[in-house]
Amino acid sequence: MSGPAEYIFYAAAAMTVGAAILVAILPNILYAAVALLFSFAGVAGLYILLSADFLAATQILIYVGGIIVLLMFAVFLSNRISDAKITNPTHFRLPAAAICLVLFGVLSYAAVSTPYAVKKGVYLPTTADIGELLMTRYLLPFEVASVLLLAALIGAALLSRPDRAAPDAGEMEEGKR
Amino acid sequence: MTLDKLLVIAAALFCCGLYTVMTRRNAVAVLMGVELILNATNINFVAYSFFLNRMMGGQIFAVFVIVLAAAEAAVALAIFLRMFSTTGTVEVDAADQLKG
Amino acid sequence: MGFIDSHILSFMTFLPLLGAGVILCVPKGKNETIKWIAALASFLPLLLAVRLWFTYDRTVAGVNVASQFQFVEHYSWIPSINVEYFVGADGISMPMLLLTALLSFLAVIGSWGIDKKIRGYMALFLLLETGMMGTFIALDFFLFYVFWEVMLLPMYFIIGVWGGPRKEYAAIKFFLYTLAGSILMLIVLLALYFNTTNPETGAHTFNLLHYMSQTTHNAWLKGFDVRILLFLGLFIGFAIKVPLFPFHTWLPDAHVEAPTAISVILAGVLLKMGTYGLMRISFPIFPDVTVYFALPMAILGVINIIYGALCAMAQSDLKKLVAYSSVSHMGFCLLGMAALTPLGMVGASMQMFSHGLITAMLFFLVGVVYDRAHHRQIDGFGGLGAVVPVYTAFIGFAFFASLGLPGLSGFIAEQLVFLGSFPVFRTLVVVGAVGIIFVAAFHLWALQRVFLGPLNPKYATLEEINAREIFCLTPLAVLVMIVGVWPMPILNLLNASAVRLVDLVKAVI
Amino acid sequence: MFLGNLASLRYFLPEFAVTATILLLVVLHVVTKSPKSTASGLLSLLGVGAAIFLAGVAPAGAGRSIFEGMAAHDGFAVFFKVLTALATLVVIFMSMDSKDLGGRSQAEYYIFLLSTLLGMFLLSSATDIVMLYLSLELVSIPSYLLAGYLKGQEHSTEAAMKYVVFGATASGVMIYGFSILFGLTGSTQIAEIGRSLAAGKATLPMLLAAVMVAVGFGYKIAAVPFHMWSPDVYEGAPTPATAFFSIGPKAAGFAVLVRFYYTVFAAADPGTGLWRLTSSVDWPFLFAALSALTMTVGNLVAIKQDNVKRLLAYSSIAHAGYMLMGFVLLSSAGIEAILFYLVVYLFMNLGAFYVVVVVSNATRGEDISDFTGLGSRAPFAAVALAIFLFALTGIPPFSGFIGKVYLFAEVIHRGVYWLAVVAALNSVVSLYYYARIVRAMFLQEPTDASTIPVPAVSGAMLVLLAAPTLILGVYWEPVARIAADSVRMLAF
Amino acid sequence: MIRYAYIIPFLPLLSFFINIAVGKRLPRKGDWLCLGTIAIGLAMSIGIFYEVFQAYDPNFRYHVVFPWITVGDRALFNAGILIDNVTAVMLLVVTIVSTLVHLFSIGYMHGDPRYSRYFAYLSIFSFSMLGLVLAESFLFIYIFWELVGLSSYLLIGFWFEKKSASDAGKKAFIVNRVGDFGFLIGILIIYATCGVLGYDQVFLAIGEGKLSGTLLTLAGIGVFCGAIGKSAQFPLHVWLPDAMEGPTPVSALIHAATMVAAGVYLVGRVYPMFTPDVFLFIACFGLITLFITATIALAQNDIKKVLAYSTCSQLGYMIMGLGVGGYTAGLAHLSTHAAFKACLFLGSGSVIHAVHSQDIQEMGGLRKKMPITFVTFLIATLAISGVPGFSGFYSKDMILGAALEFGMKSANPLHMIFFIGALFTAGLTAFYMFRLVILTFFGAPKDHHKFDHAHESPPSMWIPLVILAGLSFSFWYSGWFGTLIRKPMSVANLAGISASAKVVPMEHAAVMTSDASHGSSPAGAKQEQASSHGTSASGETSHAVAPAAHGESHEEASHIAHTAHAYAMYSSVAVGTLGIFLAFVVYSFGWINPDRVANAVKPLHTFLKNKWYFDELYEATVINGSKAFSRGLAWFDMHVVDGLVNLTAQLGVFVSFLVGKFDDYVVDGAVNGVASATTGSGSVLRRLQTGKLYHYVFVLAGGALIIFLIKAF
Repeated sequence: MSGPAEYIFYAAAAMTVGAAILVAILPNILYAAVALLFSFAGVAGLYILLSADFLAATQILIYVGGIIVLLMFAVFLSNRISDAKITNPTHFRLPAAAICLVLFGVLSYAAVSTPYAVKKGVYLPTTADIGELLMTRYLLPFEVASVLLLAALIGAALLSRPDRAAPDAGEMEEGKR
Repeated sequence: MTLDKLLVIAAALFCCGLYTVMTRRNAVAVLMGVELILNATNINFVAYSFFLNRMMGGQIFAVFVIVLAAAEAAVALAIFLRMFSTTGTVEVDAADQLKG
Repeated sequence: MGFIDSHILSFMTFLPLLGAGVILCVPKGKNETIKWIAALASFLPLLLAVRLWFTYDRTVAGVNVASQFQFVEHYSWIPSINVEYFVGADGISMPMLLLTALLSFLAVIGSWGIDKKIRGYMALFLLLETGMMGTFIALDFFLFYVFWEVMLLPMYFIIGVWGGPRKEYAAIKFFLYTLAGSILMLIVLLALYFNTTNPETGAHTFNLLHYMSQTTHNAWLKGFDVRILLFLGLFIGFAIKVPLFPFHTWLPDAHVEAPTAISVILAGVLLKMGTYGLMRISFPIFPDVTVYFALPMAILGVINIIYGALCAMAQSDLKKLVAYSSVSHMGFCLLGMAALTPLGMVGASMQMFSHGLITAMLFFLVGVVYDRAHHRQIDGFGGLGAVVPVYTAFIGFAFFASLGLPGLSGFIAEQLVFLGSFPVFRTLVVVGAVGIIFVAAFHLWALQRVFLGPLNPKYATLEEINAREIFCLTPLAVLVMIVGVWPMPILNLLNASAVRLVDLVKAVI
Repeated sequence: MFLGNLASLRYFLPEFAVTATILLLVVLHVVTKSPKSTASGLLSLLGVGAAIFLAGVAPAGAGRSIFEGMAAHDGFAVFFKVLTALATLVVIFMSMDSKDLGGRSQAEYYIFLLSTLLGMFLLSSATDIVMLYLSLELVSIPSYLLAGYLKGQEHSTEAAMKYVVFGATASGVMIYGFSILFGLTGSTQIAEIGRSLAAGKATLPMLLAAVMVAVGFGYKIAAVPFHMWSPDVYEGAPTPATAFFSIGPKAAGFAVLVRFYYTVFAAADPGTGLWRLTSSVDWPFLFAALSALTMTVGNLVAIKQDNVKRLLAYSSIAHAGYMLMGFVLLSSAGIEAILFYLVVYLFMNLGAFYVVVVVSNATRGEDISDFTGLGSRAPFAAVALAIFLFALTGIPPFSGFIGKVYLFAEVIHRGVYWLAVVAALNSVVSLYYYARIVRAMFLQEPTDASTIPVPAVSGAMLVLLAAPTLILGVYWEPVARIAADSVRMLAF
Repeated sequence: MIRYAYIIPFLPLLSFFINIAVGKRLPRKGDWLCLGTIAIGLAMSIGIFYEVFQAYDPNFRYHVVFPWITVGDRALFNAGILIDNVTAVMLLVVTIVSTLVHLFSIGYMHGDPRYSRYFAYLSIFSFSMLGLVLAESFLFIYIFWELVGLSSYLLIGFWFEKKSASDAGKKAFIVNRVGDFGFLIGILIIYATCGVLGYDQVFLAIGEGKLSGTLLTLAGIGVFCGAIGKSAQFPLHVWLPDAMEGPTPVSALIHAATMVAAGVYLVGRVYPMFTPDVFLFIACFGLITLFITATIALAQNDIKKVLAYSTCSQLGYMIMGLGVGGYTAGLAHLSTHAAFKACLFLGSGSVIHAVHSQDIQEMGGLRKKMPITFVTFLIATLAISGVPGFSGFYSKDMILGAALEFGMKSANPLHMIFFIGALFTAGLTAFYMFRLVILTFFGAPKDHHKFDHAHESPPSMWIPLVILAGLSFSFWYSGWFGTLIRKPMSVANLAGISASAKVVPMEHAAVMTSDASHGSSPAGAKQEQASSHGTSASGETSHAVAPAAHGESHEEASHIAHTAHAYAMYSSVAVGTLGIFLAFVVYSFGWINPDRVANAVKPLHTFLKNKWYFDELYEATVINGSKAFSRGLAWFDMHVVDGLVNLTAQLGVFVSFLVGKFDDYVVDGAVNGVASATTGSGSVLRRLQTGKLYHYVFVLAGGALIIFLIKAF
């Protein structure tokens, strides 16, 4: 493909990676969250370019609509408004960076050096197929996912519920010391 | 737009995610890193399924990854909040009572 | 009786275990009952041992011929890996069995005075006896290994719980040392298993007797360097138990800390396991390597003799002195075995037996004085001979037996070893014979510092040895004397097997 | 060749039993008010019991691929289902005894436990990377919650936090590896992937995938260097949960490890009971190194621990190292050894933890110092613990020894002597720290002589756990046979 | 009677056990039991000797064996008894002295707290000694050798509350062990080469050449080492004087008459196996001993010490006598010495008993107080000084003769030293013995207090004295002795030559005749025929053998021998009388003041007084040396040996981790070393577990990456 789509691709790619890098390095955690949002959006764009319409939609809905919001909430809840410093200086950079760079080198080298049996990608809506697959071939995972979500739900609820066991827990702490 | 370009993008995303996980102090930020990693994986899957003549398995996998990412995020954030309410912080290096 | 006869070895082995079980069921506070049960549970094997003595056919050799073993029991145990319950007795194990039965019983009697947690003590002790018996009767390597290891736990606990001031250190040191050794043995065991085949079934086998015929070995196992490695693996395992020179450092600690009865068992039986293992396993399976290493082993033996004697001379703790004397005496065993002559081999087995008796006496006696004076510092006593003549007589007897006085068993063993090994290693034996001077020296020196000379007023009212202790000592003393004067009964037990063993090893050269 | 969804249901009864119990627990949680009620515990006991029964009776036959190839129903899977279910059963008893969990609402706890169990069921039978990933997460996510279950306690929360981040990262890396595999083969069926990999030549990405997947599995079985989470989590989590982690997920992890690698990166030589590498990626050596590293690090660090839970955590790392030895040999005997070891490990390890629960109930602590003089304070428990510890050390006549023998035997049989020697030295080292506890219990005098009560149930459970530990040390033929059968059907 | 000889040793053994067990409860504490058993023994020995004397056959032997130890399928060691003339004589000597000492002890030890124990010990000694005499193989003589050592240990240390006593016992045993070590080596060599240990079998084997050359010499020297130890020869003579700490009867029995003579007996027993070199060796040691100890005896003031050193000296005579070829001479001196030395010791015992002192400076004039003791003591002294008519003269003279003959026959003039030394020492002997007598019995009492208490001993004590004194006359021995006790032919020289020659009693009428030929004894005529009988018995064959022995003809040999013995006789008589005269001059008439002499040669005197500083020498070198060595080894054991294992552990850690941290642990024990090393590495490792999450993730990522890179490249 060529022409505008190509540019769109580069734009999306740039947005994705650039935003991701910002997430990694921005000191202020709120900005990081926003950057993450852009990165996800970029990914969604890539999905569209890859004719994964359903996925793109899911990406927008769940990530942008759900997870980011969650993260925001978390940021606010986990930082007392009293102390305004939401900035989050990072540390332990150099070794981490080193590892990540090497890793990046390895991964991309592997990516470009490998001769994949590349076919011409065709643009067709995938939603129907996905739905059909989820009901037939991937039924079991689908069901299992439901159980998983149930457990996660209960867990989240349990943890965020103000615990009745706080006092005796505290006393337990005493007992430990 | 070719497969290897996409793979490189995914790799970049993956590494950013990993870097975030390793360098961030704030647990929430660390979680962001994890999300980045998952997205990198998804890009891989989608790209493969597009270029390797519409293998749907990849997209299915991506769907599940997104779902699980959501679940994981929910649980993780709940845990972070719990941590905040007990220790008053979500700094990961504040939580180092367990060691040795 | 028929049933018992057909399973006599199993009975000897597992009756103590049964006794331990019963003891655990005895209600609280019935210490006397416990003691009596223990005594019974260790006395029955002694009776059976006596029966063995009378029914054992001294004309056949055993060693590597399954049909010549006696009181054999042979059942499949774990078919999937061909582990068998295969036990039997021959001339190599017979004396050890008798010794174990006797010493165990006496040790129980000797432990009568213990009050602390008597239940656990007796139970563990009986478990220990099971382990020892089993080790001596096992003809299946796996079985042997299991019994071998079973001995560790009770030993660890008894030393650790009922031991002296540094008991914890001594216990764990003993445990780690021996475990390290036996793990090596385990590797060798498995290597043997996978590289030998049972001639009948063609499957892999743990049967020791099969290992002894080279035909069952595969090509890999026939390689000489491989055999050397495997031999060394086994040898270190056994050397730690003996204990041979570089690996002996656990012994003094363990002995000094262990309660009296356990020192008796430790020195009387456990040390013999090492040499027994060499005779039963290493030598017959790797005759070629044995011949190859004969000289180094003899050197080690001589080092043990001299080194142990000199260390003993330097000790200030009576028990440590006795412990080091064991190191010295076990050197004779190795020297005799390494000579690979019938005389030497017989001498080695003889030394195992007689040292068992003598050292048992010694430790009992040291225990006696420790119970009364609550210390063992040689220089802390003096002139006891005037206060406790009977005790002095006993310990004098034991000391002279230990320094190889003619007419007592130790002399026979030492002379056999010397006579058997001198033709092979002349210079070495001459060096080793210097040992008899040092041995005499440190024994008499200790004897004098403790019992002779002016009386140390602190012990003017020392209590004389009591009836129970005499009861423990007398059988040993009598045996020592009988064997020393007329050794043939014991020698007849050994003869056939020892000669066969030597022939077996010599056959390769 | 693949059974359809409906036809597969009849091979899925244990999973159903567990799922049903979960749902019932939810209901129960809604209806019952008092958190102290043991109803939920009993209910889950019932469910797991049923699951074990169903799994046990279900004829594994030659093994078949069910749910359109998502999962396998074969002896191997059944074995692990029974094993993990057994572990869960014991853990439930433990949880009902443990005072840690007292005063908290029980239902959620059991829900998490059972969902983990379900996850382990699926993990041990999954044959599709999608399924594999899902079930792995199904094992992980409830585990995070179990670890963080003691809400009030910093340790518990910290453990959960570390666990979740570490686990998420690890699984992220793993699925990245999956994606590469998918890219190379275009399939999500591991059998399919294996076949087409065997055809292809792309070594580098394959290696990459192998390593990245290893990260995910290694994290599950806590193999060095992916083990860092486990000591902290084990220490912070409530003791029953720790016990559970130390055997359940580990076992499932081994199941998936074996199934995945032996299917994807190796192919069975029919008849010989051996596998051969299908590519130039020599992962067995890689894992052999990991195994040596794992057991050594685990043992060495364990020496220095004073907290018994943490000590047992490191010891379980070491044991994972031992079991990995069986994994690298590419022989059915090796796998058999792993299975056998898992069985004995189940009993001795859970037993040890059970005593820890009993003691910490009374002493409110899990340090070795809290075990001082246990021999006189609670002789029964002390003796039991001694048995378990020596079994863990691998001393006859306890089952642990036999387990080790099987592993060593196969290692030596395959001629990997260096590994055998490393393992041998390690088990000597391990004696040292296990003996530290024993020493505290028997060789040292108690600081306070008050006797520690052992509830009847705990006592019974201890007996039930100690009995196999002793019996399997003396007669283990049946278990050996079961293990052998379970292996024989693996390759489908 | 001889068929029951094996009973003799077991009688005392029996009484030993009984006395040890129930001695205290027996009437008279069981002394009668021991005395009775040994007395029966004496009776039987007399019977045996009678039978032997009846036979009057130089080659008489009675030899029974039965297998003792069987290894494999062949009997290796026999037990049994061998009785020939020497044995018979020894039996007699031992039992006589032993019986008398028992008798004496009843009075001497009266009222001792451990009375019965004492008699038990005497019995065990008698048992061992008789066993030693009757033994028929190297193994058994070695066994009883050790046993007499034991009983000597017990008896010397009998009053063990005295530190000096227990020390002396220990010293005696250990010094003897040193000798036995050599003995053992000798036996080992013999067994290794011949494969047998019975005397006859061994000689046979040597004759067949199984053992010859240097090895044979070594074996001989080894066996002789045993004799050195037991018979208190230089350099192992140091234990004997200390042994005087024991009760005096014991000194008489063990350390004068019998046990110490066992060495001589041993040499006589195994005579045939010695090579000429060994003979020379033996002779030298004998000479050195007899001279040194005699000189020491000069300067002693303790009555028993003097006697002890004289014993050493006399033993030296015997050994030298055997060494120079005077077989008969040596054994004869053994027998005679047994009698008169026992008499001397018992006499000194009765003196000590009377005076409660051992210092001759405090005695004097006792002859009036205790006449019997005095007379007997004097007789014995005359005997030892070699005055004609007394037994000492007879035997010592043969030795001197043999020495001179040896010197004259041998090419090497230096060999005359044996004769000269011995002769000179004979003079010394006479001198110091009479010094003793004079200071004790003559002159005026020096310590009146002691003198007044002194009194004659009870009959149980003086009867033995009288008997022994009676036995100190030469007529008991002369004649038959020389006939019956004949030098056996040395198979050693023949080793290799045809075994047929060995039936022949070697060489020799020569020595035979010479032994008997000085007609100083009433039974001179008997010897003449005895000698001729001996000659004719071996006349022609001796020609055949002579060259093998030494290259000169029979007549020449006998001539030299004759002259030699004539000279020896005159000179010895002369020297003896000179010595006695000097003694009187110095100590009785006081013409010369001994103290002035002593001062004149002060260094020499102190040197002698301190016994040539032998004890100090050994103390400084051997004993401290070995103690220090053992201490050193103990240290070595504690530090180095453990350290080695430790080091390996260190290496193990080194390859695995950061060894630098663990050097602190290097020092102590192996297991501690390994343990501390491992635990150390553990503590290092656990520092990696920082508790910081990002470190964990870092390790994860890094680990994965490293693994990958390793495999990739």
